Amino acid sequence: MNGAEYLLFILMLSIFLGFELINKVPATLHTPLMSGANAVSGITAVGAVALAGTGKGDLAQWLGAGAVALASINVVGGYLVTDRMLGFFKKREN
Amino acid sequence: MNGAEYLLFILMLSIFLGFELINKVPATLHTPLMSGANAVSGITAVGAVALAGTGKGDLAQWLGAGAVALASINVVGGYLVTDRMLGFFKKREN
Amino acid sequence: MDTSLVTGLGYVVASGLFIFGLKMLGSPATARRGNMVSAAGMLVAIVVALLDQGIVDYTYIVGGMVVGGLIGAVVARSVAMTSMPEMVALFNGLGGSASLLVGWAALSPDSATFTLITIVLSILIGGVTLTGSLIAYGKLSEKLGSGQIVFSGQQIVNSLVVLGIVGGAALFVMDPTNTVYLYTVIGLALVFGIMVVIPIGGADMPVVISLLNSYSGLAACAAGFAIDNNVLIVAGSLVGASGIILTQIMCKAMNRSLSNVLFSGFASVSNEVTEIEGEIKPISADDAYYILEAASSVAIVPGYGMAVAQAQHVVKELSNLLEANGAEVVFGIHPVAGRMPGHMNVLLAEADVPYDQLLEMDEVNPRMDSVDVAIVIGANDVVNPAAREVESSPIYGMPVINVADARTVFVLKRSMASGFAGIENPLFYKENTRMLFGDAKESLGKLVSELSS
Amino acid sequence: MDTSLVTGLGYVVASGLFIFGLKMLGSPATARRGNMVSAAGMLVAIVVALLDQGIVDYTYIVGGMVVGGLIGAVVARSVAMTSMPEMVALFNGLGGSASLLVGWAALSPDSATFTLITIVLSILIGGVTLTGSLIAYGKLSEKLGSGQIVFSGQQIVNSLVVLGIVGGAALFVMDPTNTVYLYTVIGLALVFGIMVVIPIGGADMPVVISLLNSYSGLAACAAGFAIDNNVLIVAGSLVGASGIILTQIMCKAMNRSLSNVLFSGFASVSNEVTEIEGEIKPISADDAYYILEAASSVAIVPGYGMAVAQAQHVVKELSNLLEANGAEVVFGIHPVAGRMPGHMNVLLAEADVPYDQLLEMDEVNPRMDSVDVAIVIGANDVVNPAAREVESSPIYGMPVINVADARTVFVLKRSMASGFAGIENPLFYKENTRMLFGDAKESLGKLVSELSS
Ligand SMILES: NC(=O)c1ccc[n+]([C@@H]2O[C@H](COP(=O)([O-])OP(=O)(O)OC[C@H]3O[C@@H](n4cnc5c(N)ncnc54)[C@H](OP(=O)(O)O)[C@@H]3O)[C@@H](O)[C@H]2O)c1
Ligand SMILES: NC(=O)c1ccc[n+]([C@@H]2O[C@H](COP(=O)([O-])OP(=O)(O)OC[C@H]3O[C@@H](n4cnc5c(N)ncnc54)[C@H](OP(=O)(O)O)[C@@H]3O)[C@@H](O)[C@H]2O)c1
Repeated sequence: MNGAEYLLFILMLSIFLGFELINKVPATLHTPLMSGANAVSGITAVGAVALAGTGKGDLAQWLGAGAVALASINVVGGYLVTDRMLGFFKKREN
Repeated sequence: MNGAEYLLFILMLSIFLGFELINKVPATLHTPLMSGANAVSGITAVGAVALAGTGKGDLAQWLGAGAVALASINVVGGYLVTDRMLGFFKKREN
Repeated sequence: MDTSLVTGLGYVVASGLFIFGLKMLGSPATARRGNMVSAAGMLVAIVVALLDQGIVDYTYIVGGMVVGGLIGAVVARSVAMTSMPEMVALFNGLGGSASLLVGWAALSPDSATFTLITIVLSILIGGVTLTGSLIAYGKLSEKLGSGQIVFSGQQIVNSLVVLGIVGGAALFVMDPTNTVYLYTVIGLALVFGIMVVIPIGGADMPVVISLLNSYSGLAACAAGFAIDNNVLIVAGSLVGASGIILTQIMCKAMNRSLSNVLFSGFASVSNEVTEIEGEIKPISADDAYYILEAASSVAIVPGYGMAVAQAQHVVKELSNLLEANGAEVVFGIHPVAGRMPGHMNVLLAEADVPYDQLLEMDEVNPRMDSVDVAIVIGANDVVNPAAREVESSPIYGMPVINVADARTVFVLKRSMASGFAGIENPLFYKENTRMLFGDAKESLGKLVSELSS
Repeated sequence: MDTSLVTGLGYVVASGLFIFGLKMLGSPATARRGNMVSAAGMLVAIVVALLDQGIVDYTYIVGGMVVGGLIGAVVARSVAMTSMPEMVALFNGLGGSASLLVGWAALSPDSATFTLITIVLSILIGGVTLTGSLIAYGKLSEKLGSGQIVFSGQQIVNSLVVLGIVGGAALFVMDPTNTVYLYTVIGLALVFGIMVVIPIGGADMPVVISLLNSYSGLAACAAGFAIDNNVLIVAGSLVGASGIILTQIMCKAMNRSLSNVLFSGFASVSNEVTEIEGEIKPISADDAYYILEAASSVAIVPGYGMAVAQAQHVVKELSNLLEANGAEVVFGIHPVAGRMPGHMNVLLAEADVPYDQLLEMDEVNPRMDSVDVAIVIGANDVVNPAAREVESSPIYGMPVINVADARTVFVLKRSMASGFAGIENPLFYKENTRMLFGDAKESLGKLVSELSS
């Protein structure tokens, strides 16, 4: 087997898993879910890092650096704001 | 990345997925779940087929053929008996 | 142990952390730790990526991270909870643009066809997500008009854009060295994102955002295929699934199909005349106070108006005073009350309402008939009994909170204006309904001062 | 499109079908179709494997399939529902042996170390699963004595076997061409499977089977790593997860830890004397009939004795007659009633009891106090109130069905003998309990003939 099929496998499994897990998130937490998902989508930073570090100084590297910056906003901002929101949720103390 | 890591990914995702899905099977269906899982474990037939078909007539081929036979018992027997059991489960007709 | 195995293991761990984090989001008690687990996964993934042997120059990387990280931190610290919808829209657009850039940067003259296809996909999806989210942001933050922008020939323009995208993408895959094709695809993707979102009304933006959120996940997946990276695929799929599920939930709760949201509006059906019997009975804060004082069971049902009036803190005060007065107080939260899913929960949580007091629609409805007073605060559509009673109503069939089952209903709003769906609300004319007109925060303030004196 | 891509896609589809099938097992209404979907996945996987270009000779394959398939079909058609536990045990052993053979056959002198490790794992796990399951089969089907076989020095022998396995495996990985190491590992794995299961009592076999079921999944996973095949990994993980979850459920429902099941038994704690107050009140079928006739709400709680007596069909007859007589009849099923999880459900479903009449413990307990007559049929431990009342009882804390809350309880069993856990049951001495002694099928037969005359 070559790489593409492994990737398809991983895609299929993650999609199934995503649906199972997200269907369990209660309505109360849908806003944090949305901003948390946003933070996770900053994973493109991982791809961008390799492209921004080639040291060639060419267009690809500049594009990569831009992607790193944009994805970092997403990651840092997304996790922080989600944390801030979730920090509000408290159980009634008895 | 080489093959082994893809396989680890697939392993991790399937284990998570398996837990999510099986936790949802109601107690009523635990016996069919057990025999159905048994049938699925006959998947080794897939591995055995390639080994039994090398045409070399050597030990490996005989072992493969034995594995095909054993796994086939599992597959055919497992799915049939599960089907028989599940066939019993009926909703009350009103 | 070769480095590639370490990289691989690191990515497996990171993906596992994302999955675990998501699992922990399943309950308010573990959600915050879940978010941290997910963040830890991101950290692992990025550290592993930084250790990649192919990297020779860290200046661009560090520069990008510092700039982006600072902006993100500042925005996250300062944004008001009531502006969450537009913030999510904006961040979403950034995620899309990052995928666009990664796809673009991953392009090399000797890429295989399969890789080229995934590159085009990540550029396309990323581009549409970028401009679509920016328009959504503009409409939500009211920087752009929130109306639907429709012009004649729109369909034709859109068809041409789609044709151009398909053609450009095909040519690009066949000849990736010709940058004209590439720029055409990028440009048209950006235009398409705008075209798709402008005809949709401002109030439908949450659905759009959620859909675009799902797209940004798919763009990350496509980028993962392009650069052969599993962790992008796993994380992207999780985001994709999340967006799709939230979109479905919203559509279901509004009793509309996704295509209805995207391609039309309520406009076409809202101008019918409904005969409503009964009369409007306004009430003063004074009189409302006497009734509330005697109530032993109160249900508070907030809606978009509570967010507009920023009334969440005074609502919490009211609930405290009622509880001190011996009443049992619960909050009934409709899944699409407000302007994004879960909007009300975040606002009330911010005002220190414990989450076990926030009941979902299905929990609060069965006990509504034992409630003495239901207080509707700036909610309209989500408590509209027409959804249950008037078969010809455009929202007929939409699940609502049945406040009319309570002994008395107070409705706090400024006027008789209709809500987001633009339809009349027979609730206001019911025998047991009293209208407490005025800004929600002010009206509540009066009740609070009467109760606490 | 190269063939390897087709193979890959085929395996993706097959895995998707397994997952979907498992998802559909989540509800009795879709479970049967789910099993077919899963079987379709197996078909796809096998067809894809058969199309593999490396295959030059189909005779061995076809031969193996025909022989195995026929045996499987005959067994599946003829096995009685009451013998399901032993059949699952037997099939499980076969699955293990198939993994053992695949691992062995996959061995080639030039295998990489990683591959060798996975080969050893699949041989080891497969071997232990094989003999362990066979012993479990023997104990369950009473072909072997079902007692615990313990001898002095057992620990020492076991330790030596484990040492031998670890050493043999290490030597084998270092020098795979030396068949002595290989045969040592195979032999010791088979011995170890026996040694592990013989000291466990016959009645604990369901836990053992479920654990071994999980192992057979892990063996398939290991084989998947050995021959680099994703579909084995996915399917194996699903099986592994299923076995582990069922094991956990059983242990929890028995209020015992897994290590307690595997390494000790109830024996050590069961010989304490409990003071039980009250006296035994036997009842005749005649008198029981009069009470039943007047009952308007009946709960039937079956246990292992119903399986032994093969009484499921006459139970169904009784329930029909009671319903015809105007009573409401429900079945209360404890998760570990009988000798495998879900055992009672299958037997009652076979006797045409609709599944919506089969209530789980948590559903039936809250309504037990409005039940006129609870009929306990060959159940003992799962209705033992000592689990709630007697803190010193070994089953204290185990969730049970609270039949004593019903107005009257009939207990149908042959004697005052204790159940599987070997402890006294205070239920039999309660004020509202009546013992209807005799074989369950016969006692029920008498009730049925009285009710129908
Ligand atoms: N949450 C989501 O995810 C989502 C997504 C898409 C669509 N939607 C839609 O949004 C709507 C949400 O329903 P909803 O009941 O929350 O809101 P709504 O139906 O839009 O009604 C909000 C009400 O609040 C009142 N209001 C506004 N400002 C106020 C203030 N300062 N003080 C007091 N009242 C004020 C308005 O009446 P006055 O002007 O008279 O004060 C208005 O009738 C639904 O139709 C839903 O389908 C929601
Ligand atoms: N289901 C599982 O997955 C599983 C797994 C592991 C362990 N277990 C254990 O198995 C036990 C199951 O409990 P249970 O209540 O179902 O069974 P039980 O406690 O084993 O009791 C069965 C009773 O049935 C009676 N009986 C046997 N043959 C009979 C016949 N022909 N007619 C009438 N009565 C008959 C026996 O009493 P007489 O001899 O007096 O007739 C016995 O007391 C639990 O202790 C559980 O922990 C179950």
